[in-house]
Amino acid sequence: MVPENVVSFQPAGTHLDQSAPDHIDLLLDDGLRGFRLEVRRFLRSAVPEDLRERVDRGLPSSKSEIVALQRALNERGWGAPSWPEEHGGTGWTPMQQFLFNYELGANAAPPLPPFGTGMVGPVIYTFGSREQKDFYLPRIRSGEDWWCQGFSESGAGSDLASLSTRAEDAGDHFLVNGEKTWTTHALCADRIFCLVRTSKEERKQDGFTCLVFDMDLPGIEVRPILGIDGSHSLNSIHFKDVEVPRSGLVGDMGKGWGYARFLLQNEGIGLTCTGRSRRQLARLKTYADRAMMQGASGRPSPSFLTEVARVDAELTALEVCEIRMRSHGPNPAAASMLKVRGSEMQQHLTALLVDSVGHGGVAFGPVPHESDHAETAGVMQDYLHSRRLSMFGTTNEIHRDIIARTVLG
Amino acid sequence: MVPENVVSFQPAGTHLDQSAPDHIDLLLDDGLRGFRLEVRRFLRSAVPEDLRERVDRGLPSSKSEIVALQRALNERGWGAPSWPEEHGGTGWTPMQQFLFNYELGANAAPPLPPFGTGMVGPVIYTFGSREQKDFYLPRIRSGEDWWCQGFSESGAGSDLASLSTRAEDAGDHFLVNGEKTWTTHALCADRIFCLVRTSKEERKQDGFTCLVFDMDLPGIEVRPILGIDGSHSLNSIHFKDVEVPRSGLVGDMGKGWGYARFLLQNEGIGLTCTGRSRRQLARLKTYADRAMMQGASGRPSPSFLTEVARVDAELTALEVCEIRMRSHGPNPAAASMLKVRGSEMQQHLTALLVDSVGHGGVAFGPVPHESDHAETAGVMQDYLHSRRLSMFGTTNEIHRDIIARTVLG
Amino acid sequence: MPGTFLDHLAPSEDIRRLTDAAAGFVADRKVRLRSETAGSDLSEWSGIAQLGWLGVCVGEGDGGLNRPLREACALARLCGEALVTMPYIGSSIVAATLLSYVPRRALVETLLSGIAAGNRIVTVSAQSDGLPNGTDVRVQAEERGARLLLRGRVAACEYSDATTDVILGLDAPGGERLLVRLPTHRKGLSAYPYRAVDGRPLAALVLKEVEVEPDEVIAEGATADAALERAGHVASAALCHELTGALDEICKRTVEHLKEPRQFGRALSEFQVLRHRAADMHMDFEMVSSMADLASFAAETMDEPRRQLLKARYVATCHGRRIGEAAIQMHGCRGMSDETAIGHYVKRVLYIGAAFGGAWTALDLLDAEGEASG
Amino acid sequence: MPGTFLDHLAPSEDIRRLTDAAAGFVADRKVRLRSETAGSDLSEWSGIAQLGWLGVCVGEGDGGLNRPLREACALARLCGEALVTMPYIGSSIVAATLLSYVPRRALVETLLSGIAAGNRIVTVSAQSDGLPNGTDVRVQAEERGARLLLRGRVAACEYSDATTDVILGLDAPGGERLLVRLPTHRKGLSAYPYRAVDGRPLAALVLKEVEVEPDEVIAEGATADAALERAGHVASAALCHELTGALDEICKRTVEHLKEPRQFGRALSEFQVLRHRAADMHMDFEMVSSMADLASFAAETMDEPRRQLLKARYVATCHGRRIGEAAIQMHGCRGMSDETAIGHYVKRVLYIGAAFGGAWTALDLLDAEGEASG
Repeated sequence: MVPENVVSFQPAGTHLDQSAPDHIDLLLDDGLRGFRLEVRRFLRSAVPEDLRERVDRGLPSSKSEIVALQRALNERGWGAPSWPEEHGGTGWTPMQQFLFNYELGANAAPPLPPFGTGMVGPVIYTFGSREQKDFYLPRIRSGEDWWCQGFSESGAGSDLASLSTRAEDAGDHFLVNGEKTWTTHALCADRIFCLVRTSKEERKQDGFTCLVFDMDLPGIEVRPILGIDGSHSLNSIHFKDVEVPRSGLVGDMGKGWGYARFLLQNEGIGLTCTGRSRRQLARLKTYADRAMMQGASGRPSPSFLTEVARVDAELTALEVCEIRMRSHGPNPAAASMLKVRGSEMQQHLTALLVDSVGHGGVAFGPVPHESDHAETAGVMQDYLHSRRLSMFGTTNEIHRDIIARTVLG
Repeated sequence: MVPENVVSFQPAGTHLDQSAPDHIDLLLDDGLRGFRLEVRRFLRSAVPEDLRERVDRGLPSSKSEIVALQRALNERGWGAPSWPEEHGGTGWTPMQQFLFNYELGANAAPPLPPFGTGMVGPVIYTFGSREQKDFYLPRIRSGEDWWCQGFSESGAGSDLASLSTRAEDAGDHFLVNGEKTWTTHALCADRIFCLVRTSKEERKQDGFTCLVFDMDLPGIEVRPILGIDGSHSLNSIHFKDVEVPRSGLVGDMGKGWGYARFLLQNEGIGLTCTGRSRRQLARLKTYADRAMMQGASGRPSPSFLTEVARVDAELTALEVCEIRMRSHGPNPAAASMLKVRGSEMQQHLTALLVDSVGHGGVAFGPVPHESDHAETAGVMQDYLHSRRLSMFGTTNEIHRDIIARTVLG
Repeated sequence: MPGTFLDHLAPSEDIRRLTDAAAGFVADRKVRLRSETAGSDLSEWSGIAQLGWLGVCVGEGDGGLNRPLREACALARLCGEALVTMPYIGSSIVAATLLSYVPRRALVETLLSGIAAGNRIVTVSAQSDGLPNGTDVRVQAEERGARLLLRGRVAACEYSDATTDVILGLDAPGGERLLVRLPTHRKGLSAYPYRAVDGRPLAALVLKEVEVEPDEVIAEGATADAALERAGHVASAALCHELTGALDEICKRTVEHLKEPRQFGRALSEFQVLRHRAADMHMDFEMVSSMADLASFAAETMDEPRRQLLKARYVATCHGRRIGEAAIQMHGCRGMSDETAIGHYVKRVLYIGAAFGGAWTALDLLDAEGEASG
Repeated sequence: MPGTFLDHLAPSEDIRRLTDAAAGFVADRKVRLRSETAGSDLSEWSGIAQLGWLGVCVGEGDGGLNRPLREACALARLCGEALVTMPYIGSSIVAATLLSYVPRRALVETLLSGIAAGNRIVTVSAQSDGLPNGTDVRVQAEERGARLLLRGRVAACEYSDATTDVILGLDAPGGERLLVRLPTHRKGLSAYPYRAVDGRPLAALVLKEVEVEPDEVIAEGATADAALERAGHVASAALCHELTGALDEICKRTVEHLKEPRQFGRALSEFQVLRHRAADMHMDFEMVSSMADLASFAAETMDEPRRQLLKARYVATCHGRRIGEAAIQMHGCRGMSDETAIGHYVKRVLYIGAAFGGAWTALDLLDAEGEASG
């Protein structure tokens, strides 16, 4: 007989199914514990088991799965919890916001794209016209519209001031020409929030305007970029004489720079992802205990278990830090700190997940079930995918600059 | 009876007494192995056992002990091995130089001050007058003269161009006024190599001159600075109308900046200190095995032993890297790399030594023998003392700038 | 009603009153940081006494204030900021807590009211991984009539000329744990003083046939274990806060140093590498500070706070040292001099880390607990 | 006479000839990096054959060049620089070494000369911590007459359509180790192909009642162990060099990227933080490169190279990943795109680290060895 010490794949984070209080519960009162349980119960029914498992393994979720979750959340009144109540927000306390985000990650909900609810929505309800608010905001909350964000251009890196995609004012419409790149979700987005140059000014930052428009306008071509993780979430967008209706103008002409900065300030919020990290840590322990790693004795690696204990302590510090900082209200340095440490924690966990499967880390893409490595396939994609976390939107280098500015001037 | 599981202090590095080949020997041929053994035998007899033990424990050595070693080395023809043979050097190959330095550290020789042989000597034999060479060089080799290096000034940091100690040309002598600070060994030095301003020039770096003179000239006052490690090796020097004989002028007036830079270039050489680090690692293992650390089970800490294995591998990489780089001849980027990684390794080892004694790390200064911590006292001073390694002379930040310049331009 | 962690974070009126009243004392201490005079500086002790801190963990019946742990920890934090070297935390927080958890009797009441009144300074020494220097006790007891006879030694405990009483944890002849009180002048008990890295006075204790009166055995067996465990939890939380106070000063002083105009005609704060290092230092500080809050919350409210306290000790010890090293490096040569304050603060951080037994110990204990609970 | 380590470092005339001759091939490969076509790209194999590399570890009697290990490692390094995805190292270095350490017989000679001539590609798979993917073999043997019957599976081995033979390490019914050769078309042997992270072709093998002829058992017992150990040492050394070659390209390409003028009107290389990170990257590279040299020297000259090889694997795996992460970060969004070469090089580094079993495995083995030898 072939030795069959392979156990079937155990969905990680199973312990979170139970309602035994964990270390987060110990920080709460009965009211918040009840709220947390309510969110968790909702998510356990809204996210199918097989989707949770794929999310755990770092495999991509489909647009329709994500839209289904967003719709369900919206029906529950949780489509955009952090928005002002007049625009469909929840009026939750910072602690409730934290718990909601935490449970999304801790229950392996598919990652909700930040572009609509987190980034474009706030710009529209803060600077947009009555018509824009009435039309776009409900569609963002319901998941009906997917957004992408047309900021980056090839060669401009994080330096938005050197963008060159331009829009000519042609009266009832703008004529847009140029290229955007590294645009996440452009291929499946319904709308775009686009930063364009409308005039040349002395100061490089002046002369920008924000436009919102549909991605199916004539003259828009999206070309997917293959990522190092094998995914196609990145794209370049090419605009050739695209006629954008004047109704797509956000706020005032020439003030786009300010709106774009406002948008990016909201980027860090929610990116700590401590709930997801906690679940990844649980998965890590499961893998390590399965002795996929070749310890000197065939037992789980002692050095690795020490590292797991270390990361557990660091993650607890991050969780508590997040609770403390969010309870103090919005603060750019705090948002940057949580973004930096949260992204580094997630990246480190994906690296440890690769390590935890030992030789299984060699695999990439689909692995036939005849290989033991089939069960743990995905860890390397997830690791490579997570590299983006310190880079996209605002890089961790710039976040450190921001923190230094608040500390040192 | 009181349980007496205290064992008497075992001098660490005992394994190095044996001539069983270690991993370094495996890299050598018979000739080099013989050379290494010759150096080791010499050092074992030239450095008394009790001094070795004090050096191991990070306690200071006295000037007379260091001078005795320097004298013995000089009598053996090894007073300044790296100098040109015409000035009393050895003509050794880079590998021999490496082994000599390695054995100094690996046999716990007291640290030979770098100021005479490593720094001032090369400036004098390269730029000095016949009289200066004839007078100073033999006294450096023999240890008869101790030197200090008057570069740093309060507020100038690593920016030598902003120094303000000045010398007026008064014909047969210079009149020196000003202050130097952070000067190592100034209190016990016989001579000083001093960078002074002799004129104001357009470029900040111009107008500097190097002078050598005796530390007992009237008008020189040395004030010791208490270090965080409890030592008194740092000092400030105050010059008030000090008359320095014209014969103390090194090279040309106004060219001091170039000589000072030449001197500092030689600073990195020998600072890798891999031999000392290897010996510290052995000591670390001894301490850890003695279970001074409170593991979960009373056995030596598993996480700490993993760290020891990790550092062992890293130190091996540094040793091999040093051999490779030195065999390729002088190279500023390589010297900076060895300085940076060598100093960080030494600092990390002193930190681990503190850890290895567990609660014993709380002690500072003399500890009565009634305390178990008496045996391991000194680790914290050593740790604090080692902070200087990344700072003095040229900081590790500037060394990284240098490396980046060779890599990136 | 302890409330949530967020309630714990919000400073109460009482904490504010206590810390506000101490502002002058703390500011004064910061100015005249002198580690040399530490320990014998009884004026410092009377300063603390005047602030009303001494009875913070003593019940009202014994003349104390009976404040919740979070308030005691706020004072511990001030001890870190002001580099108090007298054994305030050891006596007024740790020993007082321990004494509140043993059966009340005349001696215990005397000690508690003495602590609150400022005429007793009590040091606790026992094998316990939560207590500072908790592996250093090797004392054995034998029965001699109604009395116990102790022999052995203690490698390190907080101890100065002003210390009046020692509470020792040791194993009874039958193997169970005892807590005994010894006055420091007891025959056969000798103290051999030395200094901790942060200048605080320590001593090795040698016990040669030291007699213990029956009423000096203040707890036995499970009661002794529980009191020691509780004292250990409180000590861990208080030291995390003390360490946070010291780190806060380190961060502030490093920022000031970086902002001063200096080499190459620029302030150090213009160098991006140092700016990022300052950013990392502040992030590390936030982590430690968060874990200190968690530690006091856990010790105050949780039934089984041990795991949270171990995590807090690990983060405080590990990040604390990293912050200290970065601060010295960024201070340059000045950081190497005992004449600037930064080194004194770093030494306080190092003392607490070593008193905890170091970061590796905490990791090992966490790992072992993780296995047990997983 | 192997000479000293320094002699080992100095490139011989022979190495120079081999690497110079490969310059065009390597340059061409760098231009047309395409992981998609990897493995089935037999033109690459013939390119390697034309360079005369195939027989580097095969004796002259079998049509090979019989070069010392350091020269084979120089070619392994070029495989890293050029991202060769065909199993050159696995077949021409590792399998050829293994076959040179088993008793000579007709089959072994056929395989060796076939490797040298370019008409055999041999893959080795065995439970051995020195061999890549060395925990993935679970095959059992039973005797059926004069033949052996194999059942079981291999989770991962380097395997493409062009692979002709598999050498399996397995336990005989009596418990001792066997090395058996199977042609890939053998009845009952099925290969299930997939890709490694660096694009190289792998397969899971499933063995259902696979018959092994008596002469296909090429080594038994201690002989098999010794040959596997030797192959493992050589594999470790060669992979360290391959990894070094990939890292060399990563460092060079990152420097080029940083120097391009770009955001905020400045080249990225003007930012001090990135300058220092580039400096650290280069220091890490020097450490890996040093350990690769140590690895080949140890495997070539030392009686017991295992400890040195474990250290080399640890340093290569750990620093290699650190360099790769820094390179992707400094490349920004471009680093996330598979259309630039940097990601391909990083994936090669990641593949080798995982094939080694990861850095923690090496640490555990070192720690265990350290205890044993201490």
